[in-house]
Amino acid sequence: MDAAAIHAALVQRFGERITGASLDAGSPFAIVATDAIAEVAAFCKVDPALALDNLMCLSAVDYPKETPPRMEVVYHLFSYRHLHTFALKVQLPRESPAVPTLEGVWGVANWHEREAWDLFGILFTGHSDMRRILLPDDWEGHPLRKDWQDPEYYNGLHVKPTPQMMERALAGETIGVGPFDFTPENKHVEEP
Amino acid sequence: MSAASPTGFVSDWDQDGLDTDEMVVNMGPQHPATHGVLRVELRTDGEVVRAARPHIGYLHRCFEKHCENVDYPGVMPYADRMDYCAAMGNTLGFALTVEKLCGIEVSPYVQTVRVIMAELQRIASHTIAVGTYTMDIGAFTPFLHLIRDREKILDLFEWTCGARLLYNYNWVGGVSHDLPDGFIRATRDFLREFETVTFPELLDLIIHNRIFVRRLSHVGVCSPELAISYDLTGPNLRGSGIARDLRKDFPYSGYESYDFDVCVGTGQYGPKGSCFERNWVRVVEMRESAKILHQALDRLEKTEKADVHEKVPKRVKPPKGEIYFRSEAPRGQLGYYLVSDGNINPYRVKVKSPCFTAMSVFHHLAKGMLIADVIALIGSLDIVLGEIDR
Amino acid sequence: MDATYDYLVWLFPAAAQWPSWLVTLVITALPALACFTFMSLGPLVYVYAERKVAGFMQDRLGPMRVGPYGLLQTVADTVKLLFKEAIFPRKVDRKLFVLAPILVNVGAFMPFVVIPWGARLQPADLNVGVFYVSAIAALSTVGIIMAGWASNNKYALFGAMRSAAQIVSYEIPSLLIILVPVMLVGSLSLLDITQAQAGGLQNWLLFRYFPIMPVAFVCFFVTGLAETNRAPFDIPEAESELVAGFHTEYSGFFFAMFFMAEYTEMFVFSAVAAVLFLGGYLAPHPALQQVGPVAMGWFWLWFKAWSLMFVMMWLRWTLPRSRVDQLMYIAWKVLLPIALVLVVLVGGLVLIPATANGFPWDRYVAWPLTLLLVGFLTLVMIRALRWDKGRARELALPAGGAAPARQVAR
Amino acid sequence: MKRWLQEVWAGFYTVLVGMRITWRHLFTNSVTLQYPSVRWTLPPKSRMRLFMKYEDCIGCGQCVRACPVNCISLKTEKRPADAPPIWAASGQPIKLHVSVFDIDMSLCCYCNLCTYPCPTFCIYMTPEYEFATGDLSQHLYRFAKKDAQFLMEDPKKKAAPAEATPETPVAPQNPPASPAGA
Repeated sequence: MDAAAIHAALVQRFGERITGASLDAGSPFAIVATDAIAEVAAFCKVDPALALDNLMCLSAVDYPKETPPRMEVVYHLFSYRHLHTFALKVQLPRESPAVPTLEGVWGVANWHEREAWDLFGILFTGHSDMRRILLPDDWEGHPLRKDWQDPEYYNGLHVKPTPQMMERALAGETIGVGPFDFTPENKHVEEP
Repeated sequence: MSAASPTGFVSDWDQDGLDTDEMVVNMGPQHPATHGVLRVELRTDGEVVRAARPHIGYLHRCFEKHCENVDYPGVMPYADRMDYCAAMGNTLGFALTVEKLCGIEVSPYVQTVRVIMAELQRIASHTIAVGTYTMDIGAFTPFLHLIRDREKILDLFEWTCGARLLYNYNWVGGVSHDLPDGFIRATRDFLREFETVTFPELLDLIIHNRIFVRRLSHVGVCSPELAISYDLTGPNLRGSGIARDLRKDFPYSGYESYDFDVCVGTGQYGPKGSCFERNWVRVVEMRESAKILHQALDRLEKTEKADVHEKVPKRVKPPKGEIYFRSEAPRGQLGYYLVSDGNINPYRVKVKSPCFTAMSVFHHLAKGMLIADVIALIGSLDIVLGEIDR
Repeated sequence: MDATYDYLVWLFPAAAQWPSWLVTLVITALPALACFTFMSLGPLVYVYAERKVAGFMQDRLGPMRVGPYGLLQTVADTVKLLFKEAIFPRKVDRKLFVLAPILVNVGAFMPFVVIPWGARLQPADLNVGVFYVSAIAALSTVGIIMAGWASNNKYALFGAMRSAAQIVSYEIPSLLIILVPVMLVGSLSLLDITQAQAGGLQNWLLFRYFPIMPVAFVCFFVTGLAETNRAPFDIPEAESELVAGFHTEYSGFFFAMFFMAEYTEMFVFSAVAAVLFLGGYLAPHPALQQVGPVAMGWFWLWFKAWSLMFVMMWLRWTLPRSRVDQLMYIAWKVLLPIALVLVVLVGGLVLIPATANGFPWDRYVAWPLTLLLVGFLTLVMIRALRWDKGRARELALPAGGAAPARQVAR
Repeated sequence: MKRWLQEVWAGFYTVLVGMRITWRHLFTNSVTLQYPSVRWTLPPKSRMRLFMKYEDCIGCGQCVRACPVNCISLKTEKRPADAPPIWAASGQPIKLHVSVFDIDMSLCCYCNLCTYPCPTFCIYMTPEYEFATGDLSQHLYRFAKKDAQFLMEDPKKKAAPAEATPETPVAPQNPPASPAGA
């Protein structure tokens, strides 16, 4: 079954809750309403014609400059029985994005969703273990969002070399870039 | 006393009144058998593991954030460092993704060179996987024999592109260096030595050894449904008996013209999907890669030499759009979801790493195991923490 | 003892007037001291030998850097270990922590009392020799458990529990198999067992009742492996699982003591196996027993013990580690039945008087047994060949075809 | 009973098979190398330490843009108009005076992306890998020299100038990395 047939099956089943689609050759996808995603996913997996029993990849993308500014969660599905692929997209507001979890449908979604929460701040309602997965547990903020600013310090450590450090390096001074903390003033005393 | 389990955050893992005889053991980040920086928190009752919770993220180097600030050729060195045991596999995947988005078609000569390099890297990566696995189970000698043979492959790589582990060899539209003359003969020598001495010795010394078999044959059995639902791919999936290989189903870079068979767990010593089967698939896959290499070398002699930098664009600027492309890396299906908005650095790159999903099934299989089996399970999933944490 | 006394008097004529307690002190203390130093220098050689054997088996050279061909490597290691700071982790039970390695060493060194190095070169000829060795070997288990508990580390605790289960459950088959040579010789003292095997190679216990005794020897060897935590049974200090098992928290001098105890225990076990089955200090041919004035008994015992240790090292670098429950399976379900069968068989054979009134009973009983066993072995060999052919198909190699000569590519 | 016997026999037989192999390996010669006394001969293309010929650098900054980890820092000024014209070995005239050209080898990821865009082939990787130091800042190599001998006449005008291919000196000498440099 190619992408168009799958899309037709979905629209025939869910009607207007499949809000959009783009079936060009690249990577065909259908846009699904946020609250219907759990139902659509279960249908995709259970329906014998589709049999999309494998969630290949769950990725979150941040589009601040698109109109309207939104955040998208893309589910790439694959069927081991029919060997065809299809993608579902969910569009969310950028402030407090929340999507129902698909952990029940595909087990792998558990870790993918934790990563999306960790790096993008997308909350998956109903998730059994919504914790950060990659970053330390006490890290504030979600780094992969486009409007992310690197913090100056993390637990007292320099996150980025300070501008004057770069300046002094270019000016020809040798700076101990070792792990120890950098003392700003220059201890080099001219001989009398 | 190593730190008790971290408290103070949403903890559904019911810690209420840890009854006295259970003990929380931290198989800590620097443990000899966790294949990298992985912390597994085991709740054990004596030797039996009641619940296991893996903690990853110690090796997170924000690959996806780097991709957004560096141009397309610059992403290659970062892609190399994701799965540092199979650098060729990563860069090949990313290069093919970008080429498909830009619509670049590479010459057959370069395609064959890429297949040769990918298959050599598959053998090298599997020697590490099988070697460290036997070392986890306690046999140190097979590991050193396999590492000795991996050195020969690394010499071939170093002779071609100058580096031994992280090559930055696959470029968008071509490869960085052409094969030196005499490379084909040297690879043939290596393959002959590998097939006649290394492979039979490995089978005799350890794979069919009764202690090794009994240690693994009924351990960590993963049913096909669980494997598919947790998106196990590559040798982990084929170990459970599902004969799915991307090089056969969705061939890329000329794989459709080589004949090799997909190695599947045969269940010769116990149920399919056990730790032994996953390891067995990797062992036999090495022989399949050798078969492909022979055919690729014959084909290389026939195709006329094309310039490897011919299709490499001056500045890589793919058109606006998105694409998801999967390639068969030694550890499983490595998927790249690339969103580009038309300028020189990618807008968003999401990597689906096979080891990340392989590790997600860990807590399912680890329930009720002995501690020695937990090590066997981690080894059989063949995880590389660089790829899990990206 | 009188020979040493005459020797002492010859050395110091004044010794004749010494009080009796001083004389016994000098006579017993000096050989014991000599024996102790000789035995404690042994591990230096065995560690070096093990690393060289491991190296050559893995196509590398082993230690080559310190001294010619790395000969001083273990000396350097020992010096380092002696001078390195012995760290005591904070919440460690200090007294037990220090006592554990001592106890393990006691368990390792005390069996030397009964091992006969020569006709009269034996510290003490106890008539309960063999049981004494087994009892003392069990003592080191207490030391290991103490080390595991005292170092207050979860991995050490696991290691200690495992090693307790392992050593205790291998004591039983080992004792049963020790009964076999004891029944044949009729005495427990190691000296009598050795002397009963006098008269050259064919009298060694290993070759009597041919099919039975080699099996007993192999089983005894396997139990010995388990008791000294070696080769496929090195579960207490399984590096890949328990970091370093019971001696995880030990460093410096205490770690050196554990290391020394392990290799000494290995030597003790090989020496006992040599005495029980391979005729202790007896040379393969009586002529070789005496070279000029010097009795070569000690050399032959050392040589046999050392070849057994080589086999242990050889096994260590070939085999993977078995799991705890498989280890117990082998102890209770495999070794114990075999040991019982052996004891019953040899017990029966011993009862039959070898040449009662001129009728060579044992020849008439031993032959059918041998035929039976040889038949079984050929049957299994055919099956093994079929196994070989089956596996050759996997490798697409001619069945039984040997791999061509190895040419190293570099 | 039959299964038990088979199990014991298979265990014993495979142990013997394994021992036969390790016995054979006792006598195969070793493949290792005693490093400090004997060294591998590296292939000429091996990518170890970066080296840059200051005389050929025209200060174009292509390598700075190509480097994914920004380990090259470059500072150039206009050459004063009255300064004598100088050329790089491969024929390009040098218009910018490169005052600072530092490569921080501790940041470099040895990916060789900087050597391709360089128009005068002045930056290339040498097979010299023994430059470990105690202090990380020693890895900051400064290639800008005060007393550089530039090429005074245009190499293209000379009769049949030799084709300037970058010869890779076996032991490249580069300016001392101590702070007193430049």
